[in-house]
Amino acid sequence: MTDKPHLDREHGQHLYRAMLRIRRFEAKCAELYQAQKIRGFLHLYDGEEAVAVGVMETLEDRDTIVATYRDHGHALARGLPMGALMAEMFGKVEGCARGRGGSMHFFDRARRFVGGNAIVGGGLPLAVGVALAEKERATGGLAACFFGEGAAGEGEFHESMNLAELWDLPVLFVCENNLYAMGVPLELAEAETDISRKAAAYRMPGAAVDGMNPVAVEAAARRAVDSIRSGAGPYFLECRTYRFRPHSMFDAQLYRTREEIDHWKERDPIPRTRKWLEENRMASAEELQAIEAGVDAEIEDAVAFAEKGTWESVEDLERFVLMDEVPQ
Amino acid sequence: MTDKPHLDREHGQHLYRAMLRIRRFEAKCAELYQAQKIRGFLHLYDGEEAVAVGVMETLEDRDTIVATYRDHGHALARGLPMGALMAEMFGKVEGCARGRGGSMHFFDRARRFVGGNAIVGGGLPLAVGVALAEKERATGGLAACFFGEGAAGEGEFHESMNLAELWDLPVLFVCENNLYAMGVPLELAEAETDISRKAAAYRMPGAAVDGMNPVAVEAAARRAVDSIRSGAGPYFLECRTYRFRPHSMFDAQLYRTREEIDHWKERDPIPRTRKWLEENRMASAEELQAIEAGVDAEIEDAVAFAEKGTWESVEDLERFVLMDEVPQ
Amino acid sequence: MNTQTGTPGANRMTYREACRQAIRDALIADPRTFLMGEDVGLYGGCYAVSKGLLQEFGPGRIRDTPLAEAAFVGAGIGAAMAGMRPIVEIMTCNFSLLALDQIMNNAATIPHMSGGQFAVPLVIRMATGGGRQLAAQHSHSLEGWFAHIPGLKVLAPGTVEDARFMLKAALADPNPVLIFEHIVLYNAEGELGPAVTAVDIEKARIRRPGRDVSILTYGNSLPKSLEAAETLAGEGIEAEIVDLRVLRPLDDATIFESVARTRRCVIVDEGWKSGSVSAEIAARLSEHRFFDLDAPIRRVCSREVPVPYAAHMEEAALPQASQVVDAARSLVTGK
Amino acid sequence: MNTQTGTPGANRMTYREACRQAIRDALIADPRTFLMGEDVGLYGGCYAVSKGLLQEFGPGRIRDTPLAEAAFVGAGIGAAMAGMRPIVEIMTCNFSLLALDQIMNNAATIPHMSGGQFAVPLVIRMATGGGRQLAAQHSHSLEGWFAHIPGLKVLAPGTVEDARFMLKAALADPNPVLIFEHIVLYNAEGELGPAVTAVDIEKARIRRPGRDVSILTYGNSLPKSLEAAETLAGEGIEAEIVDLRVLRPLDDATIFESVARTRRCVIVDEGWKSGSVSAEIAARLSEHRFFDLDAPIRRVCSREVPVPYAAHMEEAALPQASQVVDAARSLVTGK
Ligand SMILES: Cc1ncc(C[n+]2csc(CCOP(=O)(O)OP(=O)(O)O)c2C)c(N)n1
Ligand SMILES: Cc1ncc(C[n+]2csc(CCOP(=O)(O)OP(=O)(O)O)c2C)c(N)n1
Ligand SMILES: [Mg+2]
Ligand SMILES: [Mg+2]
Repeated sequence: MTDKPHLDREHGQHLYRAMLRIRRFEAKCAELYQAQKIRGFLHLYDGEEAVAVGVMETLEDRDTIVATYRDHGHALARGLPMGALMAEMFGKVEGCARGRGGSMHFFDRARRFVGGNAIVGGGLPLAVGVALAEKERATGGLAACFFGEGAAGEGEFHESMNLAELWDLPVLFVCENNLYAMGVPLELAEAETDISRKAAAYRMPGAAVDGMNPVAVEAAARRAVDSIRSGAGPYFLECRTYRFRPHSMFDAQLYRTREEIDHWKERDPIPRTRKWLEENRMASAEELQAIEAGVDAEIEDAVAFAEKGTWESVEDLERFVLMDEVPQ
Repeated sequence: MTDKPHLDREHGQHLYRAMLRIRRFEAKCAELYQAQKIRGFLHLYDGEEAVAVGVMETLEDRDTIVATYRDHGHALARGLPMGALMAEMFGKVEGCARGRGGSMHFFDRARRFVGGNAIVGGGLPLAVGVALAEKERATGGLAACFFGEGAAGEGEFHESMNLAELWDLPVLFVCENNLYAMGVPLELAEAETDISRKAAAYRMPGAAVDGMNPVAVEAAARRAVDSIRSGAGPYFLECRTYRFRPHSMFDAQLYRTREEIDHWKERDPIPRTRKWLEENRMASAEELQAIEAGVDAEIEDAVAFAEKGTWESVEDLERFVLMDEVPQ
Repeated sequence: MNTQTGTPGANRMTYREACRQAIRDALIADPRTFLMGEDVGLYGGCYAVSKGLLQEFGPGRIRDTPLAEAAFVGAGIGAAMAGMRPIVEIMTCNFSLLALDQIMNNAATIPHMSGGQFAVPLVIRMATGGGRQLAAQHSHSLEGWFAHIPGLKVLAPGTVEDARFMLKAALADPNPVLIFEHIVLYNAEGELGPAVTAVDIEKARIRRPGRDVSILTYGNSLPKSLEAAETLAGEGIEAEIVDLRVLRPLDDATIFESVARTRRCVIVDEGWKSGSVSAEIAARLSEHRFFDLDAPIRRVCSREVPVPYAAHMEEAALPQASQVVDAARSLVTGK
Repeated sequence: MNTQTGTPGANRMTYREACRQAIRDALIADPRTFLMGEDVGLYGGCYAVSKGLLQEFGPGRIRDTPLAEAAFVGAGIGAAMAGMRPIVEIMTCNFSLLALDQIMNNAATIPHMSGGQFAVPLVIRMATGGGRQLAAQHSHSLEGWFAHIPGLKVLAPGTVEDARFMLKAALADPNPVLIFEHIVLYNAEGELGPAVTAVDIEKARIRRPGRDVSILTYGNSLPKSLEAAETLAGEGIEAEIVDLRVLRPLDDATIFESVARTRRCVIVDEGWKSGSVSAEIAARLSEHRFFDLDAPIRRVCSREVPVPYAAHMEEAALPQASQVVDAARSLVTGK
């Protein structure tokens, strides 16, 4: 964490807070899953927070985000209101998708968050299309597409990478390489395990970065975004990370060892960032406490908001199957 | 054509004859298409004969071939009887697929020819599966899969390449790079136009070879097949070639110039091989004449066979939709 | 080819030209519209539909894509979500299977799943059907199958007029609309009346009125059914030909009204019979108009086989006018 | 879990265990058989069906694949053509869209198109259905849709017994057979009688005889329909429950025979109504058994929406026992 020392207090604290929000929000989600307030599939982002937080720092309002089923971190980092996310998982109409999507499908038109997508690789072509639209309309916006290393196996990955580079589209491909696709370790899934090298096969510029370090991620993403905005076409950013929790709530984790998890936990970005803030006197004990208290309060509010939420009327079931108009 | 001078008479003549058979057979097909004896889509292999002929020389009976809709060359080089191919295109029950497949779908169980496949990229997964079966049963056989450079855009290409290399399967991927996918030139289709480099993205060994030279193709294919049979897994062979005729019978060729075609025709493997045989005194004028006469006679016989053929009974229309047993 | 569109006057053209003029109109009318697909540009379209358009509109509006159906269809969806009005051409419906994930899981799903935040105003055109001896992998009729998917609209122009004007209506629709153009119809010619400048993509159309039996059909089965109606008329049987043309959502009102009048119904559909559009229509009639029917429903569909190459076998696999005649006659005469 | 299979004795097990034991039997019985799919090995199967099998049979027989549905399904087809008897697992049918080209254009087509030279003796298993709040992209019921495709057989085990024995029959079949296992049924328990060692995958099964109305159904709608039959029995209405279980080819004989006796018919199907299996059955009845029916056919299907996440909305989207009761009652009582 010492490779980028020129970070100001405010920004350092901001990164810490952003990651902590995700971590604690998800701890609450897990609890609420046990309490059966949240149902369906729940994929937590524990351990990977530095990726979403670092990348999102470099994006602007005009940019569009395409995420996966593991989308809590991206949504929070993008600024979707926590209450709307929690309400979504409660299945309430106040949720960010009226309770129709649940954990895997957060959407927010205002924040250009075009979805948690639950088909592995399914979001990549969408990102290419969004980028095509941005380029054609010369908005200067880009599409940032998050996906796991497992998605690199899919044909849709290949086709999208080629199309984006071929047409020089403003897409930031962010591969969250957490080494496993459900229970399949990378080396059982890919003949070439160096994911970032795959970008080279499409002549796409790319880089790999320590995904456990928000500052490093941010710096790498900044380079990527600068390259894209300069008109150089897409960029492939591999973030090497790890998920601390099971794939979803149904996973006995037979495919990896406790030791491996513990080993990666030593690199947990949240305590490390905290320690670094402390050691470099970039945050006082009071400030850190205030951050934590703020996060906890926000979560409490989000839960209360979700609890207070209402159910969508069953009469609206068919609403939006066909749209009456294109929302502006 | 001078890089492989240690070729004996017999083999040199054989290669020439094999290519000539394809060329003249197809010239006849084009004629019969105009005469409406052959219908549907007809994709000719004109100019690319050295590829099928060179590769097929290196394959054995235990190997399996997966081809595309442009499959005449592969079928003839593999030894499918010419009459059965012509009858197939006439739609006769004596055809190699009972007249059900036509030009795009030659099949021959005895010769392990598992089809002209008309979905671009669609044959690659099949080849991977055949190779898996051969490997599991330790037959020593391999699967040779032919496809155009256009197929490299498809997700099925990507997935198949990865799977074959990941599982070390005996697949010979033969990419017939004729620079166009219908009317789309390679540089409008691929961000990386050096197709053979794509193999590297899967850590697959590969090579590119002059696909207008049967001897060079054979030599390269021999190296590939040796590597595969040694247990080193799949191999990717790019054959750089060109089709002299339109993509199919409906193609105004708006996408390329007469000059380009003429330029490539200077490298036509058939006259060049003939010249080389003559210059090196590897074939006498009489021998060459005999080859031509033999080819012409075979074609005449094939047409007669097809003409004489009978129509499948309409009552058999539903036969083989579901099979009663697995053919042995 | 008449490239004077804008105000369409009375003129004769092929279905192919109608498709092209429709695209051209759309490109002129809306800068957000572009055409994207395999060989739509340099080659001029596999079935020559887009010939000349690259020259007129340039490569930004007429985009040749790599062979990558999933990606370019998905890109069309993304572009539509982000404000464009793309026309994506899948060369033929046989290749649409490679894009089905994008079509079902994204295009058809995101508007509803996002709670109405995102629309997908996208048109996907594809060629469909058999009859040109292209064999099993190039002769599918999948329009009825796509009509199973909520969130899509599915159109099947069976006339030059519909080929000419459906696209405009489809592009004006905020939903993903699939248009299936029949390969055999591209060469068909038709006259466009001066008055027609639009078609209603909510409604089926009665192409020939009749009192004895309703023949419900679409696409290339429409001309076959019209031919059958001629033959039947010669025998004194007046068949009403209903061109469904919108396969999702089906226009129940027009269908039910016709059948209520004729009390007999033949459905002609080039899809494989089981689970085809013909099945859905028969089911709806048997649910909602059971007492209107005087006789069993008859279906003339493709035989349930991969379509063979040989001409006589292909003919036997696809629905033919003579079968329509037989089915209608036997319903009306009881034998 | 009882791993003593071979001679199955009377025992109680879950549908999940039944699926596992069926796979285990198959692996023991035939060295040409292997299981291939995403997470079938180390993870033990997304729905824990294959737990323990990797340890028992090793990675050659239990193959974890990359995320590459088209390639590994296609590889299964190729391996089957070359003499193996693969079981391919597509984790859920929602992802099968990515493999549809391989399934329709190759598996279903090659035997016919090759003139019978090649068979594709392949089994593809996939989880299907909604009811676990997995939302729109993970709740499709596509079995009826696949049943449109000639060249495939489509099975839908609705009982533990069928889950236990259908696989064996499917593997013995020379054709590509798709087995759809319902996600909600995996935890269902059932007793296996000692006498049962096989099931007939050609025939539907009457699960409860009755004289007043035929309820035709399959999969997870079977227990719902049985529940409905209980309620109806309390009202004096005897519903006959026909478990279709083979969706292609449909067992017309059993269906027609039941309807001929009861003269009334409700079809319960978790697929989206339009173009579902329910449509095909209704169509066949209206074609072939029109005069056997005393009342309109009723269909209880999924609503035509992408399935929403919220419990109450999902419940409203999927067919429920109470709707079956209402439909059957109104048919029988006329109100
Ligand atoms: C096309 C498709 N196949 C399979 C699945 C089931 N599935 C959900 S997540 C997952 C693993 C994905 O791994 P990765 O892309 O590395 O993302 P991670 O979960 O590690 O973030 C699988 C196999 C799916 N959702 N979509
Ligand atoms: C999946 C798919 N998409 C589109 C087509 C239509 N099509 C047939 S051949 C062809 C071009 C293929 O080019 P290439 O792979 O280079 O082979 P070549 O014809 O040059 O031998 C196209 C686009 C197809 N058959 N399959
Ligand atoms: Mg991962
Ligand atoms: Mg080519």
